[in-house]
Amino acid sequence: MLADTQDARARATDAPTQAAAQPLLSLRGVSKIFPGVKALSDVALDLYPGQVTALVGENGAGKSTIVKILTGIYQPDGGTISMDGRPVHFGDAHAASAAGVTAIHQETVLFDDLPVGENIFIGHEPRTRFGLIDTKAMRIQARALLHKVGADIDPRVRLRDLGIANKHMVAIARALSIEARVVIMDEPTAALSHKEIAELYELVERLKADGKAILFISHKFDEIFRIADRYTVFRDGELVSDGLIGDVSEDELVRMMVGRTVGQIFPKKQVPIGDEILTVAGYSHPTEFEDIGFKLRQGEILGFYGLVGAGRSEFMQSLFGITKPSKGAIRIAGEIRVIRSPAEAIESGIVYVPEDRGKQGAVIGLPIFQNVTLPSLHRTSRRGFLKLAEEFKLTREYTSRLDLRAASLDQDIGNLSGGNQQKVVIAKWLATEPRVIILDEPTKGIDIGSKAAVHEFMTELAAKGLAVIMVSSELPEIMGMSDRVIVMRDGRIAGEFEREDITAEGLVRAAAGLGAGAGA
Amino acid sequence: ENKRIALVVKALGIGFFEAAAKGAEEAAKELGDVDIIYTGPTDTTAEGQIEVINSLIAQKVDAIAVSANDTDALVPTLKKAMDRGIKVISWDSGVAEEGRQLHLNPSSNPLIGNMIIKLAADNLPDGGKVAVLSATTTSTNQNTWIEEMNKVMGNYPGIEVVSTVYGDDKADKSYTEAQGLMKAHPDLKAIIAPTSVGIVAAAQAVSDAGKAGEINVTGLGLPSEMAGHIASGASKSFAIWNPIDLGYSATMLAYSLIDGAEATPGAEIPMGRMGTLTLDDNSEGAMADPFVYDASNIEAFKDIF
Amino acid sequence: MSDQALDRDQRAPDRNIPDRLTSPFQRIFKSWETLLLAVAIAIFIINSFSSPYFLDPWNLSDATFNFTEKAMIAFAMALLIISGEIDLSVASIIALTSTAMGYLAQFGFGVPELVAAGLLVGMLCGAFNGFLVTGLGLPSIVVTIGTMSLFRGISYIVLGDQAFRGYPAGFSFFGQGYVWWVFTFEIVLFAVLAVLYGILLHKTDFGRAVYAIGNNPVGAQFSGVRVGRVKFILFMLTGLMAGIAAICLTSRLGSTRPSIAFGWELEIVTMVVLGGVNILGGSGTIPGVVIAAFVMGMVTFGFGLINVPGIVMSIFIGLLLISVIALPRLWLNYRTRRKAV
Amino acid sequence: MTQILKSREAILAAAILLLVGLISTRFGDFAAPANLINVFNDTSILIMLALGQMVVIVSRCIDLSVASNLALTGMVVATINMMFPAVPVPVLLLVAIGFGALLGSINGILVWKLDIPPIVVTLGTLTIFRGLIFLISNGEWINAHEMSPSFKAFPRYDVLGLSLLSWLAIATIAAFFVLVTRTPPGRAFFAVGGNPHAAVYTGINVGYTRFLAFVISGAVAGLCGYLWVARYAVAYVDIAGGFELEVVAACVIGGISIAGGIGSVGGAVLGALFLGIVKNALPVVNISPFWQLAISGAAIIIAVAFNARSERKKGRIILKQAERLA
Ligand SMILES: Nc1ncnc2c1ncn2[C@@H]1O[C@H](COP(=O)(O)OP(=O)(O)OP(=O)(O)O)[C@@H](O)[C@H]1O
Ligand SMILES: Nc1ncnc2c1ncn2[C@@H]1O[C@H](COP(=O)(O)OP(=O)(O)OP(=O)(O)O)[C@@H](O)[C@H]1O
Ligand SMILES: [Mg+2]
Ligand SMILES: [Mg+2]
Repeated sequence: MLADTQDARARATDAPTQAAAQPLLSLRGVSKIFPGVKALSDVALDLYPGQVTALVGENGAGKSTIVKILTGIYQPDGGTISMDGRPVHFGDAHAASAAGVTAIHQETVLFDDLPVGENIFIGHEPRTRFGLIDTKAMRIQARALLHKVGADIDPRVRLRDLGIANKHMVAIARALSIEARVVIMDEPTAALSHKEIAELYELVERLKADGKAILFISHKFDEIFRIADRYTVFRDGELVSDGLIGDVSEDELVRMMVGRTVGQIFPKKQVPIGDEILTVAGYSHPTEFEDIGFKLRQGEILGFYGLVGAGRSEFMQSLFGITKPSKGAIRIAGEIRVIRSPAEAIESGIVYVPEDRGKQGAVIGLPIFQNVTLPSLHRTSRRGFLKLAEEFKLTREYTSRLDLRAASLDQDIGNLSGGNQQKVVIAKWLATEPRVIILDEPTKGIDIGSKAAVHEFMTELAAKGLAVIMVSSELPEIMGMSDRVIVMRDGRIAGEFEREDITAEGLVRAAAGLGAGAGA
Repeated sequence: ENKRIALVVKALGIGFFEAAAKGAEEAAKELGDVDIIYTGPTDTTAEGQIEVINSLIAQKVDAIAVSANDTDALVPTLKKAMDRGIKVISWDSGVAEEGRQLHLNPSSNPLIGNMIIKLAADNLPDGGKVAVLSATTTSTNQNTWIEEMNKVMGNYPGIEVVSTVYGDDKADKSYTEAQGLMKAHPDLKAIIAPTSVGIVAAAQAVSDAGKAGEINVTGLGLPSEMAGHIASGASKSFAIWNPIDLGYSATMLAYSLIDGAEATPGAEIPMGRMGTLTLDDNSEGAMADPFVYDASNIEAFKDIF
Repeated sequence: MSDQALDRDQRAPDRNIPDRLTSPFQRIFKSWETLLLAVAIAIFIINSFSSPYFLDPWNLSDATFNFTEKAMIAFAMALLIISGEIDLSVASIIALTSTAMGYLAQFGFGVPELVAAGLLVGMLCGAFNGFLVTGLGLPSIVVTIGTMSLFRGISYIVLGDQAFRGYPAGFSFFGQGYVWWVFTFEIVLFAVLAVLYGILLHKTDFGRAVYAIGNNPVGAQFSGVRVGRVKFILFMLTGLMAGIAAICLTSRLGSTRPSIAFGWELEIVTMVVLGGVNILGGSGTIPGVVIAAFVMGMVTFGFGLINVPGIVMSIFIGLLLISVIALPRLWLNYRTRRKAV
Repeated sequence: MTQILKSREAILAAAILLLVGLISTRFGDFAAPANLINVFNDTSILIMLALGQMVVIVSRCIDLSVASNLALTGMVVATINMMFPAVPVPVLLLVAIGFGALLGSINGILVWKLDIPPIVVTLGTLTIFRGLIFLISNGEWINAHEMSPSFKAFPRYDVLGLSLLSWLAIATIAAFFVLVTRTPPGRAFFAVGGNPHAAVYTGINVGYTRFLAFVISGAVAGLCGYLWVARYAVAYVDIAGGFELEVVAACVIGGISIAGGIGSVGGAVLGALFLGIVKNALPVVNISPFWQLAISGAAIIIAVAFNARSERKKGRIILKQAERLA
């Protein structure tokens, strides 16, 4: 693998000569060091006009870091950026956009309390003759931009009132509001549904046709092969390889990314299904969901499919005691339980791995071991008094099973990569010895290697007799891992499929409301 | 070794007390072997005064002469001071009897109570409504004077006290309160402010409302601060004793106690050029009568204090 | 390939992650408390040189009154601030509590009843704040600006321009009594409370929950921490401590006026922040607050001994507050800049 | 959404009208135009300070040093006037604004360059500024007779039935309205307070924007320092003591979110008026002075609870959509 890298570097250096066109933007020898992490070391990257370059790599490979360097948010610790062969310096986000580099960032970086129009134009508002903001022009231009990306949103609406997908469309419109030559998209499709993804692909085609250089970051291989012209692979902050997409196969790309061949991504094993452990009946909420009912047995993996915004997370959170249902009942192992808070849910043996890791999953600021023991402190302490040695022991027990990578157990969880944070969150719940574990988008934004690990782990959990609920918007994952699938649409159950009845078409039709699926 | 006498005031920076400090220095110079420590909190709180007194106790000063922000709250601390052999007197604004050896009233309380209402009444031959603007609700001396004033109200038929408000010895609050009085009682004839801060603020508020000459602001004030308002007519007259004399007397009394004088009821304690102080049953005594200032004599005093 | 990357690849999947990377000694040496302790010692030395009266046990004992009552509240306030809330009404709770005790004393109630009343009223005030914040979901900084006026306002309604005196004889012990030699009841109580709060914050489940909430309230809630309940308890504790402080202060003053303890809230918050508690929540320690209390007390007393007006001391405290936070950051900036070059 | 914002201000305006009505029942002349003009005049300084504080709070900061800044600038200006009575008032106005802005920029620099939490910075400068007054004045008061007549007359000068003080407040309101709704820095305050992280990504310099907010707040405080000292014709260490919390309270009553990102000029003005009327009216309607504090405290709590109600985040509406499509 050592040779592999050197080889890649060599190719990277003569990459320009290989290409027909001159790169519009190129990076050479760029490094970035964070306290304790070398996020990028000596990488190179070229973007060509009229071409889409896909940047792939595991979680933490440094993809978003390079985006932030290109948009002036981070300053590199070494190396050069040049446009049209001339060196440039991006001191802040403003300088980058002035030079014609614009980005749709991985996180939506917008302002909830400002109207959509201002979200698009803040920082470069149209002005009147007197130098004041021209609100009318801003509204008109915003409407035009939103139309261009295929979103029908009133620019005067406050962003807070939009759904997640529409927020993303606003972010895209914002990126386009800057007269750019380089457009960067960092996992733009992660939060979008089919329809919006299709529109995005169209948009990319149009941008290509306009001669823009596009950097496209994604963990989804199908879309990479669909829209990219070139690829660049990073691993552990280093450049591994780059070239034309036509020259590689999916397997090769994965191997370059991970440094090894990945086993099965969906290692689903059939395990004996045990007794019924959870029964939900008639669960309703005034605005979020209605009449949800199902049964769950030990050893079973129940998939919840639906389009983003179907209300799955809301329902799961009410099972977990975050929101109160207006109607409905739960039985756990036959016993009726009323769950009014997460604490009560945990007592009843239901735990929830939330979708929003940073806000809901991890307590960033606390060390790893304190995150793990937080819900099971009663196990490691005596009469309310902490016993640190016990805490470390418990943490070690559960994190080692998940192959956590960290410098030490008293490291702040915020310093871990996303995938490793997710492992800590899962370890936290396992330490409570639950009976039902709900995983909300457990592999969202997780690289392919970790994804396989999470799936393997789910299978293990089921084999140990836990009942697993897995919420996912990814069809292959749902189909690969579930014993049974419930499809939700607009807050209601739109279909239920036994393993043998699951078909991609059936699930998609149910989720989109195009007539009942086979199993419903 | 020089004797150290601490002059503790309600708050630093108030003109009245600055003048008293001058008097204390005058006494020190006259006595020759005295150092004056002029100190106090920056705002008029009892807790602030206690901190100051604690550090004076620690320094083992010879005497503490205090104008108190609170009659009662200082007592335990001052008791401790006396336990450690420090002579304690109060002046201007008193401390409860068990907290000091003697109290020096600037004047006799009944006299002042009578004076402030008389100043108002003298300008109101036909009677009318008057209001009182006091300092803080906890000011010992103001409360005593208002009490004394109420006792003699019967002597002034036709004069009606419609309200008592508190400006906390803060210029802005006093100003707002004075404004409130004028609004609440459109036919108000006089405001009595027995505090040097309040009287200035009230006079300012009356001038600003364009009611100078219509409403008479009177009470206790300093000639230097009131000169302008006498000239504008917002105040026709006011009274005060000489704060320099007061500081002087307090220092002299403290010195006498250090020298071995006994502060027992009936005792006569010398206070330099101000004569002697005769203590009553509560170990209190009065320095002198208040003096009235108006247009006829203010010019002569406004540069002195 | 860099060493780091090599390292990473060679690490076996079952490699052992150490519990900690730093030794306890390193952690203590680098801590805020150590810096603050150095400041405290420096002030102590300067004080002993600047005034001959400083190093007298009785004087030092008297000087502790400058901070003990405030520090008692600061302990609870530290927990509250670590949890991401604040209570600006504490000084007003003192006023209301003191008024309640004074009121009861008028009817001849004895010392135990007065103490019980003090604790109860303080706790009720805290509970009221807690209800407004956790029950109605209002921001605490704003709510307690409101209750700050309300509580003291009630005191004014009850007392007007009057004062309550006439506390029973034994009542003076709390603010004026000595337990042993120069050790006053207050300083002993302060020490006991410091230990109790130290244990509560650093050694119990509850303390852990406080930190978790301060770092990420939503994450804590999703981890099964009863966020509302913990915050409510913290507000009640803060009220209770204000009640205890009110007992001491009232006993020390021997009387009650509605203006009692005016302006203390900001001094207490200053003490907590000086003690290294992050005003934005999430971090801070009780030892830090204890040292900060001593620092503030010694500054006040030391300056007092050389008859510097209180307001000048407050300049010093203000500068100390900013510089103690700024200096480590300046140092860090300087170091990273040097490294980068 | 503008509806919600508007209705919040409407509610507050209605509350103010109700309050005025209520007071009028006890004190008939209160609602008379002449008196309302007076009330506005009395509240002018609070309104201006609340506007300055608004941009700071909207940027997710807080400025607790405004009252100390006001007092220090007031003392500086009064001292200049006392020593050089010939210096004309317009020059003093500029000095006041400039000096206030300078003090504000100290806060701003500490927040910007050293990244110290604003509440800590301004808690520190709150005491430092106050202490400096003591140092420059030696604790002495500057009284009316030591100020020049023109110095004192300026805020009282009558133009078209309103005092210059009131006109200055009106001008400040207008200036802030333009600043906050029509200028890029004005919008940047909202961006920085609403989501500082995102602001970085949009090329807004978060630290600088906050610095600017503190400078503006400081400049306003400085201006008010002169006005205060001239109006009450006195300058001393303790003026406007504790006023900072009143200013913050006015902002909060006006619906400015203490968490940043939300607020409006109208809200700040109405909040200040509400508080100003409560404070000014209570002495007038002859409510015992001892009740005033409790009443204004209760008013703050009620107003905040009200604001929070209208701001409370409703759950996402997923079901409605289903119904509409069905
Ligand atoms: N601000 C930061 N401070 C410290 N470390 C950081 C910071 N930002 C990123 N890192 C670290 O740098 C490395 C690269 O992170 P980056 O976000 O670029 O990864 P990525 O390739 O975008 O991953 P993903 O696919 O999960 O989005 C990671 O180890 C990450 O933990
Ligand atoms: N308006 C919004 N603003 C910000 N985030 C949103 C918004 N709407 C939804 N989200 C987030 O997007 C995610 C998906 O929405 P939601 O949970 O309502 O639907 P779901 O059916 O559970 O979808 P998912 O497939 O993501 O679980 C959630 O993390 C939610 O918090
Ligand atoms: Mg990324
Ligand atoms: Mg979801």
